[in-house]
Amino acid sequence: MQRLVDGAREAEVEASTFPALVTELCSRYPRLDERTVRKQSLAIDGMLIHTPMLERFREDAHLVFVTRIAGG
Amino acid sequence: MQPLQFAAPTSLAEAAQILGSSDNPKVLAGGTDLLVQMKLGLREPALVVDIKQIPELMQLSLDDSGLHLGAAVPGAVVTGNADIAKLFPGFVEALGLIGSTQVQGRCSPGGNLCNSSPAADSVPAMIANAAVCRIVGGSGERSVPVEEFNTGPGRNCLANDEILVSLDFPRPAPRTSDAYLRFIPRTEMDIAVAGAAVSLTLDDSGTCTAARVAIGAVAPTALLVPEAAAALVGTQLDDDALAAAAAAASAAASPISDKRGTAEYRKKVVGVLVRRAAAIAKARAAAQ
Amino acid sequence: MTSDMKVKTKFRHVGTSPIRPDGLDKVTGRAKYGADLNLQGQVYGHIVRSPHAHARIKSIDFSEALKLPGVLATMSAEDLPEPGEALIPGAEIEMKLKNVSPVIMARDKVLYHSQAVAAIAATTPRIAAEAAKLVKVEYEVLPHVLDMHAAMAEDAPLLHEDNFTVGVDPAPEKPSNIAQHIVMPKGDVEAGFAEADLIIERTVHVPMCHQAYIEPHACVAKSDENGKIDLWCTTQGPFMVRLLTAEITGIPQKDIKVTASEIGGGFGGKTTVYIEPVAVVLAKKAGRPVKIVMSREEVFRASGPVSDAETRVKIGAKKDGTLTAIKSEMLMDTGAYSASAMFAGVLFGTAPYKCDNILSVGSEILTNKPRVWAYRAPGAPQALTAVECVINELAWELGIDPVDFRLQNAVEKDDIPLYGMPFQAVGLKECLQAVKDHPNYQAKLGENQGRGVACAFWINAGMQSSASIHVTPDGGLSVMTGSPDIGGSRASMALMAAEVLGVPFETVRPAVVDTESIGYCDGTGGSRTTLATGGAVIQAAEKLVEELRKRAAASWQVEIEDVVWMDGKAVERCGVGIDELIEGSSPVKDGAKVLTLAELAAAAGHTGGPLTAVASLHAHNAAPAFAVNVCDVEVDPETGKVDVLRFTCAQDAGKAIHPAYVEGQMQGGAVQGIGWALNEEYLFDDQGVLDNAGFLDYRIPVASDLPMIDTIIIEVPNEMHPYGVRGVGEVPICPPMPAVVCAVNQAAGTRLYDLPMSPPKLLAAIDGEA
Amino acid sequence: MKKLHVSTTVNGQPCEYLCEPGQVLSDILRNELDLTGTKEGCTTGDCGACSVMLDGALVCSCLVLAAEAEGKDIETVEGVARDGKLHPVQQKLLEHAGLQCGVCTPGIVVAAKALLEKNPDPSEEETRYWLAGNLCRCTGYDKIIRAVMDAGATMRGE
Repeated sequence: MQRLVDGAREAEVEASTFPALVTELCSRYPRLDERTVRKQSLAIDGMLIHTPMLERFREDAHLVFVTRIAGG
Repeated sequence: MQPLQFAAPTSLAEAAQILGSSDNPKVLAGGTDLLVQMKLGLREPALVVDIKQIPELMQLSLDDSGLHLGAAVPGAVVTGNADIAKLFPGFVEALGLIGSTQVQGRCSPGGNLCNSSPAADSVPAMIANAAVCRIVGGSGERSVPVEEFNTGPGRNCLANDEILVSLDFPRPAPRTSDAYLRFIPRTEMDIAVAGAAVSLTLDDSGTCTAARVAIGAVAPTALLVPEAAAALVGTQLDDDALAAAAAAASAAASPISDKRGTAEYRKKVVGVLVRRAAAIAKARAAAQ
Repeated sequence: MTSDMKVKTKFRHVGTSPIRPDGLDKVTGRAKYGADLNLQGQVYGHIVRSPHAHARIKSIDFSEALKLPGVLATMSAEDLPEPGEALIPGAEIEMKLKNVSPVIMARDKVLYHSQAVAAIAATTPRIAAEAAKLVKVEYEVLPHVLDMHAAMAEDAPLLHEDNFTVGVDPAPEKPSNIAQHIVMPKGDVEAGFAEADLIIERTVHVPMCHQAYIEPHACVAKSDENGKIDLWCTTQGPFMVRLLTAEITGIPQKDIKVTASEIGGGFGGKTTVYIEPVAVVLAKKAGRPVKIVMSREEVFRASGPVSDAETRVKIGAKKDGTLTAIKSEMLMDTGAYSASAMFAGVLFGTAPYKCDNILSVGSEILTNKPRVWAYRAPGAPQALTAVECVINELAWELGIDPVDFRLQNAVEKDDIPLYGMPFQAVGLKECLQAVKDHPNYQAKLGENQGRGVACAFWINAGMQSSASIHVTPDGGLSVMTGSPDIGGSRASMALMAAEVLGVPFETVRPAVVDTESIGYCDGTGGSRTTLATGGAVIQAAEKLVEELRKRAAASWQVEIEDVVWMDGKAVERCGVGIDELIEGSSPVKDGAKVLTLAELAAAAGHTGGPLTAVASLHAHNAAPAFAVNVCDVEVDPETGKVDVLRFTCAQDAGKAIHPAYVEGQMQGGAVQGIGWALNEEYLFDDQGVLDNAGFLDYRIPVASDLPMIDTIIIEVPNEMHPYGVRGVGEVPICPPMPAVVCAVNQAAGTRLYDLPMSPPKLLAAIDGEA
Repeated sequence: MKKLHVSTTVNGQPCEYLCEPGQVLSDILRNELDLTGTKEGCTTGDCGACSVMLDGALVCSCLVLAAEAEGKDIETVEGVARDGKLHPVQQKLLEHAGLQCGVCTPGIVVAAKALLEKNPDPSEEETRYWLAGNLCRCTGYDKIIRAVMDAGATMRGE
């Protein structure tokens, strides 16, 4: 995913829901597509959300995309 | 596919006759090699002959002439016999190294020999102790020294209708003892990467007057190495003598590289084992 | 979303180690594992496997096989839907059906020796095996490639003509055997190395290995006249089996019921399917239940082994021991289809350390070997082994104690690892301190002996779980989940239910039920069961308590707020505060009404009907686990034989629900890691045929190889979990490999990083031949 | 294929079965006699999960032809607990959490019982070597060894 955002590691984004976050990121980084974003897990203030589709974010929330990892 | 037949004769004569009647028979003693080979499709006999109902095959006697060990006596019976362990500690240890406790309940010295694996643990120890095979077949009885029994990996001198009946160990001279060591990557459950058996006789001054050295898993069959024995006889079994025996054993080895070890590794390690086994045999003989 | 949860610290049941409820059946032989079910009218499936490592399938002719009396059905990839480019919906991670379906039955090409190409159902196992030999498969043999470096060469045989490396810019125009590539940078590694006083760089090779669970894969499938499928199998995830079987066979999930048998080990290896879809198709075609049991040889040759990896690690440090930069470049073998855990290796290999400058790069390589699959903390052991070996060398060179060196650089709360998510409270430093204080760390080493230390990290999973609780009329509790019990989880579930409900442990009967009897549960894997399924049990139990209070309130005609649940009873508050009552600071008022669980249960029919509670959740509260191992070995310098003398494991469990089984996870993982370090490896011949497909020569540790494995459970609670639980199952396999390697290298005076450290290799290194 | 008729004693009861000449005892125990406590982990004698007692000898039942058992006395894990009471080995395995997945457990129960009957006070090393043929992949053996030695102590009345 980092490759498709030209190496950016951090961004300030205004979005209160996950769909809005995806839309905002995809418009900011044209090479980024929705599927790539949705493939990631999302950590919201330390909680790792495997499927973040319905998540809402508070203001100043710290979000981290984490590659989905399989366990054993 | 030819359907498999099973027979459990109760006499040597019956066994020889049944074996002779099939063109693809296999003798079943403890089954710890044969049944594995059948499972993996490596052997597909037409007839399996269980020889454990034949009294001679299950007999064990220890007398002045030595040890007479029925070929199908389970390992656990031999290793549980303190008198045998006293006379042939190395052989008993070698037999005890074959497989797990469960395998010990079934495997036999005769089976270990007749499977004709170059890595069989008890075979170098039989050779070091100058054991002789008693063989009975349709055409009578014969004796073969253990070192001449196997002719290559998976091959031996038995004819289709012949059975190994017993292994006869001459009674060791006073101040004689033996030792067997093998190398495996784990502590149990592996096939020997290299093995070495040494039998030594000492005189009162501690000089070695007779020796037999045999090595396993480093040639197509277990080998008697007279050069290694020669390096020991006449010495006090000091470090130099042991090193010379080790070098002779390494030189006699002609191992292959396979999943269990490289040829170079086996050559090196078999020497180490001969040296260490000789030291143990020396200590045991000296303690008598 | 910030967690303001109060983590419970005082427990009555949690933290004790009672006898597991399923124990009696397991010590008496009554427990039914995968191969233990036989159905009336059952027939037997046998799979025909490829004799080639790479070949085009030109034709499959069943005519001779069908002539054999007793043969009832045949199958090949023709019987399965064409996978196309479809993704498997709802899979744990993104998976393409075309990378999964051919592992069940090869289509067009075989890509590894023993890949399934056809199957037979017959009335006896022997007839099925005979018939399988009569299936004529015509192959066009293709050149194969087994080694990762050879697979990356320009002229290497291509496994997939349509594989264009994912993750490189611009996208490649030519197909290759590199499935994926990833670059994860943080800071500036070159600047970091420039600051370093000492830089050490090593290449560490970890071999392909196998999970080596003792129970082979086994299943029985039944198809009825309406096409409903009943599938019994040994698996870590019955719902996963339902999903994959549906996707692979085209049968809808609603028509498939999966019942998980008792499971004889998995370690990640049973988080996918191999034989289940085959049994289903054969059962449909034969009109009879079909049983398939893989042989041990098939398990080794044709299930999913574990990636070999080659990792080049370069680490810089200042004289005072501060790490300045870490660079890790990993090649991970995925076998014939992309499925490796390369991402986890790249992301987590550096996780134990504070370091501002990290560059971690990975490539996933396709080779003509079996498609790899998960094994405890997939991807992490390979990466961590490489990093830890270099960390140890740095400590030695700098003259700093290896534990102190790690304490100096260990991550703690608020540090941000390469994967970006800041740590909450973690127990790495506590683990390091604990091993340092352990008597084993003070034990004197003799000649030819060495000591190795290693840290490890694993992220742990949450995911989806369901639980339901029913109350018997006399107050017994049955707790049902869909998580197979692979190592004592029934005991943990019962402990947590007993804790919430305040009843004796023995009152609770935990059960693992089929996919139609409980809501969706992700598999037992990812160290998630105690956390997530346990979380569902806690929630269901809390709901049940609410219901019980409601019933009591109704009986007494008071408000629910006036009823407190304590010690397994509803108690009338009579104005006393709930907390004061529960904590015991205020006594129950004289004359307060009391109803026991049994009394409430007996009256349930009059107060609203049966007492049940259900909870389903998607757990987002997983927290990572750290572990530290110390290993002492002795090396025989003349044979290269290694003896493990002492082994110490410390691990942060968050909260150990059932400490004995937490120790068991630590000890089992330690021994698996010891095996991987010393003797376990896949040995292929030059034709790609596995040369050691059995327990004789695939050498897992036996009892006599080992000392006792000493354990120290550290409990730094997971702040997001009501009981503080972290996952415990996976991280134990991460530190033992590097701990053993470093101990051996110290003992032998070698720098051998080509695992396993089997005696021939180690002796060659000792003798300076490596 | 013509089957062979075999008469044996299984867990103290007379028992007859029909087997093919090539069938192994573990197969008959599991699939004909429904004694599935005897497990098959390898069928080549390497894992010990199929351990049974055959005329008092500890063996892998996957390496015994069913036909060989004629006239013999077989004891399986199902016969270890007697009169509704667990054997000390079983009890101690439970108490020490000496099983995780449990699939190797029946073999360990049979093998450990045989050990303690032969050697009532085995050392840790003797216990480890006796059980070397019983592979366990879950526990790292620690708790199994402790349980077996503790069972020995119980049987000695300690």
